[in-house]
Amino acid sequence: MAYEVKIDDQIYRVEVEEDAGAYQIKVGDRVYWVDVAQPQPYFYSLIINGHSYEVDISPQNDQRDILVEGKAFHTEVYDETRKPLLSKKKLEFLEGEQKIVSSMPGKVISILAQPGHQVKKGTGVIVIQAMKMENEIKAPKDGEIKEIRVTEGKTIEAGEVLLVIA
Amino acid sequence: MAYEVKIDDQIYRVEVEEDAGAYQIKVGDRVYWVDVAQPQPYFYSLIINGHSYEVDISPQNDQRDILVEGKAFHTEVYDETRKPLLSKKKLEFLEGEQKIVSSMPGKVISILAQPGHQVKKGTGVIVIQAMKMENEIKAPKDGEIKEIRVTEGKTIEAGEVLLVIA
Amino acid sequence: MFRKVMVANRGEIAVRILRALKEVGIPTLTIYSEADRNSLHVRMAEEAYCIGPPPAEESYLQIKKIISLAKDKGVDGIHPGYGFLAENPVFAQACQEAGINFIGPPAYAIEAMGSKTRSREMMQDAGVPVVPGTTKPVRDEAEIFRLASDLGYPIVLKAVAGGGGKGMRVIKRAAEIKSAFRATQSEAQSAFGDSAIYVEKYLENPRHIEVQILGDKFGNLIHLGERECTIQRRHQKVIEESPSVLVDEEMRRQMGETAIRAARAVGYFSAGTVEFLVDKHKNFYFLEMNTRLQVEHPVTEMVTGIDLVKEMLKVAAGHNLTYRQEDIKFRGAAIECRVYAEDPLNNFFPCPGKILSLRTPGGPGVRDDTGVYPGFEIPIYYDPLISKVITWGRDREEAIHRMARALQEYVINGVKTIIPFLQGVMEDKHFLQGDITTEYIDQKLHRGSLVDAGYFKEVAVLAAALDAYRTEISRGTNSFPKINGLKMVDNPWKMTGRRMLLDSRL
Amino acid sequence: MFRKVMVANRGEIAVRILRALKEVGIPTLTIYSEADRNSLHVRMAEEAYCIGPPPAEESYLQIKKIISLAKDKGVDGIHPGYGFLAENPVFAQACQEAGINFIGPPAYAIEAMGSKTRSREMMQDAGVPVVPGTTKPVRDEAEIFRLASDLGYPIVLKAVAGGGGKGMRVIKRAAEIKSAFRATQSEAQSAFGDSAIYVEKYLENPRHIEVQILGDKFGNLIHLGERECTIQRRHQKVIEESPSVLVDEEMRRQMGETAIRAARAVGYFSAGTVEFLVDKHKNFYFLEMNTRLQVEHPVTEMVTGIDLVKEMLKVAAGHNLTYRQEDIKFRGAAIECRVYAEDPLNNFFPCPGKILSLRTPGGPGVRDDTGVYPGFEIPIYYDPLISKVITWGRDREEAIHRMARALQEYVINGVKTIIPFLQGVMEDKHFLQGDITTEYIDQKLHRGSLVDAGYFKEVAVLAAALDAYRTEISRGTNSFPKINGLKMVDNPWKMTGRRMLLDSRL
Repeated sequence: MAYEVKIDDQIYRVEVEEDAGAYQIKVGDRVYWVDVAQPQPYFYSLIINGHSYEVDISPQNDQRDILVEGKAFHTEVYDETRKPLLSKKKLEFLEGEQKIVSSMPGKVISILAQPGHQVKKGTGVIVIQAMKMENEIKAPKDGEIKEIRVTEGKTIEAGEVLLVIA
Repeated sequence: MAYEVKIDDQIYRVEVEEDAGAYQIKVGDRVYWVDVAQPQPYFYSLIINGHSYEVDISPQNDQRDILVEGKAFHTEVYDETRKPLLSKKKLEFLEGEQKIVSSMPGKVISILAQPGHQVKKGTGVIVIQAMKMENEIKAPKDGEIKEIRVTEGKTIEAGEVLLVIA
Repeated sequence: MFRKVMVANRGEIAVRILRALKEVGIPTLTIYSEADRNSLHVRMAEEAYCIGPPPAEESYLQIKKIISLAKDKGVDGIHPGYGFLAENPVFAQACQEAGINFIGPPAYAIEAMGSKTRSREMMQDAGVPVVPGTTKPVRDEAEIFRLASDLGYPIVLKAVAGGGGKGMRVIKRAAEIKSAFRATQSEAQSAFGDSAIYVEKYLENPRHIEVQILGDKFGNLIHLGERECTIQRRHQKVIEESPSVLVDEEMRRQMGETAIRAARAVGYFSAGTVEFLVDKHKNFYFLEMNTRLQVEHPVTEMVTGIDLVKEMLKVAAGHNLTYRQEDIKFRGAAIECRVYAEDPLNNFFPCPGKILSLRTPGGPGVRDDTGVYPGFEIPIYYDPLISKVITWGRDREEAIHRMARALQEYVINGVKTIIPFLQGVMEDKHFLQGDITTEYIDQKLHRGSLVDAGYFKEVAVLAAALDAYRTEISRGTNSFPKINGLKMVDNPWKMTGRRMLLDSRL
Repeated sequence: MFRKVMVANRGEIAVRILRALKEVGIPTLTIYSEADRNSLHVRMAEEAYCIGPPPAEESYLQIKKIISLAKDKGVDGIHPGYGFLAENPVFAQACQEAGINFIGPPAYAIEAMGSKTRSREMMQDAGVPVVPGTTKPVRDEAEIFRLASDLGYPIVLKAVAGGGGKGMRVIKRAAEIKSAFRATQSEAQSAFGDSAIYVEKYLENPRHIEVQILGDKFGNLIHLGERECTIQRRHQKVIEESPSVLVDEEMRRQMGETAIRAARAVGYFSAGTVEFLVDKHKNFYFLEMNTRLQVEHPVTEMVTGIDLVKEMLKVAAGHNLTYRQEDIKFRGAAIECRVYAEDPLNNFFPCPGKILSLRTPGGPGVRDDTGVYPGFEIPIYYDPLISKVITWGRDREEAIHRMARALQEYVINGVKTIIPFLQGVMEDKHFLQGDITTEYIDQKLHRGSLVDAGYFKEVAVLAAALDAYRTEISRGTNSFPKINGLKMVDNPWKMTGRRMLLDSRL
């Protein structure tokens, strides 16, 4: 089966094939024979050409947070047979307009930018109070604030869209 | 629902009722209100009248090995509605004739008693080699050896009956 | 010593105190909010009672409810941990009035040190050097402006009732005064219920070094050496060590004696910490006193061999200190890493959630002080500090290498944590050389190192697809495909592949 | 130091050695049998290669395969751990011939000490006291009978190639000689491939005390104090401590010097242990030398602060010892409990199986040296030792209380372990008083205490039924019943019950 895996804004085509108890996995044109053990849910022990890796996976729909020997990676995985290819266009769209979503419940303390403002990557845009701390939501890239969807003092849920930047 | 729980050769009748998120559990005529949390499989946190207990359960069919605050208990649980009551007679039978079963694979090194022998509780009857150690299987009670079902040098499986004592 | 002790806290510190109580054989009782039914401290205590709804104000800060429960259940001692009621003199007083032993310092010492302005005044009187600035709260922006002109920029605004890095703002230019004043006041009000603010000269790139002290009710006071707490993030400590690379034996003696003088000035007993800022000329200034057990107390325990919680229990029960100053011997070096449930790749944003799996580090010289377990759902209501790892080594180098090893073993899957960030610090040459300031995290650490993991990225890509594949298969068959089973294969290149794999297995 | 080191072992000791290698930054490689694909050491090593089928003879003992793999993969050092090839002089020699550093003592020292009779002879020559008995193997029962008449009963038969408590039988009466001789010979043959047997006077109720030594290739030898290993079961150690309650400073010095003399007599370097039997008059006799890292080495590490595995690496690489005798300072007391997968309620019968869940102990003074993890299936082919817990305290009392606390936290669910038994020992007054002999487990420990757990039994009964109930419910609905959900109830007595429950929550 073939998948597209997005990591750090790069996309890899990955083919997985099971073979007599082992896995043949192609990443682009590189072929790996992978000895797989999964003694616990969310955990794999992989041996690839004699090299042993501990891999922990936290899945959420198509998203997978992955720890390889404790190093953190964020991936998105799409099944080629089920989903259309992630076209270059779609990627550009993702890069073009971005919705900033709250990752956890909290309260909006203050809003530091308004629609129409040009902001630099890293500029603080909204301050959220969560887990007893004030946290600044920063612009993920240079761009223009298209929309601010929350107001100061508002209680927000995880997953709620805070603003749109383009 | 009502259960019979066997522990240390005693049998308790236990009623479990769920009530608005809490449990009422009767052991004999003692009533407990139990606040139950089960954050992981095989593990319960119970709060009974303010007292907090960590309980780990290893189930195997009707058998349950239980750790309460790390102390080990072996129980058997029967559902009253599904199984006939554990009659007093059945218990006596269990106490009367007992099959000694190997708990793990190994090899019979030597047999120390023969059918017809009278043995005391704790007398060594069969020596098994398992996990690099020689282990003496001892008589669980005073009684007569009825049958020896293995021979010296034989490789045995877990669960295999070794001998019958009565 | 005590009939029964209540631990009036949650998380890792509640667990740590429960452990000490178990070791000395004192029955334990704890409290929990409705959000904490599944918390580890509830499981570990012998008795546990729900004290109210999730917000701390309605549960962990409910003085009357807590005291009434304690009396009701035969509790004769309460350990407050850190945070919550630990530095609340009203609570300490209420315990005393209820005939319950507060396992901490006297209420008047808490109160005196709780006001940053008052404590600065008292320390000046006791001959303890303090950072230049006001000893009275400021009234308005204009006053701050005048003070800044005298002291010179940068200055720092601090909540009078503050502590622990909360309620403070650095001001580098006059233009920042207005918004900083407002923000600090509002944070002070919401965090401490008191909006009063004072001003200090902001020492640039100072070291943040603190001294652990211990005293009994008979006026015996000793110090247990220093802790280096310079590495901070948002003015909160992240990594602490003992000893400090900066402090030699003579400086340790001087700082220790100064700390004891500070403690004696407020009639202190129990465990406490005197925090100093140290400038580049190794001058040290009193910053504040923490009148409680510190988060970072384990590093001191590891180099001295002294169990601070047990000493607190003894002192509270009216015993003499077990140790005299000359009994305190330092061995090796210890380092602590705080593990926060925060995303280091996303500006350290807090990440509560459910822990899917957890592997804690072990082996020689590693101490695991955790407040969580696999299956635990980190509540959103409290501090994102979920555990601490402490390592000991014969010297700083061994302690750091051991920490790097321990962090590699430490896996918390399901929530994001700062473990990858901490790993980066342990490998950073500035940190290894001891070349650190409070700005270290922002200035020095090469953030890229968090994701620059070479071949591991390829493994992550491969594993993501593998997991997707196996998840699909298992959805179809409701069980994982057998991976050790033998299956005939007829495709010759597959056979070759399998043979290659077997070859690599020897 | 090394380019790449192979750990030629499995289980907790492989994990412990991998940890040391990671801390000093040496790339790691390990081997595994087909039964060990899922073992922890395979996960932790950077490289791992399957070396053969499950039986040790076909995998972990395959000298040629191991050496060939090592050469193939660029390995320049092999640490053998304990057991398997650790005390095999042929392997040590084979490493040397292949140009690979054997991280352990020289082959000739292993060989000399491997023969119990030859080592007894050498020790006598070196002026080291030995237990009365033969220095040559016995030929037949008649010879044993004559020897027993000279020495007086009881005597003990021991395998010449033996060690670690295997291959030995105590004989109390002449009538036992015949069967004991046969049994010991056959065990010696199957365990060591050598049926030769010798005879010693059996000291009744002796203490079993050993001295850790450390030497480099330049003839420097030091000792790191003693370990008390008296508590045994089937002649195998279960609980070890350092220091021994019996040994004072003068006796430590004498035993240490004797141990060094013993080591010097065989040109020893690396870590090694000289075992002594101590009679009631505190006379000590050489028993054997273990020419390897011991299972119980962590207690020495905890009281001295020295990492023995790292010292072994340094010495093997040709470095000088880091320490001189005067650098060795002892602090506090440490105790180790070995956790075996055995059923203490059923005559310590081994219990392999799958670990359903695992909670390892943490907090101050606790070291967890494990070889397993949740989800791991303990193979039936190897030793049932699955982990070790080591605690440190400022004195023996604190170390023991800490161990009791740690064992209470330590839960291995799914396989039976001796943890409940170890808990019983920690609470036993004889043990607390240090009143122990090698017969302690059989003679002194009140077995009943293992199950006499009062109210816990009622909780077990209640929990068994609760779990049966919830299992049934979840089978019906495919999910656990919501226990925190709110539901209207109309039955008045139920309301009362619920109110009672809420009351008890405050």
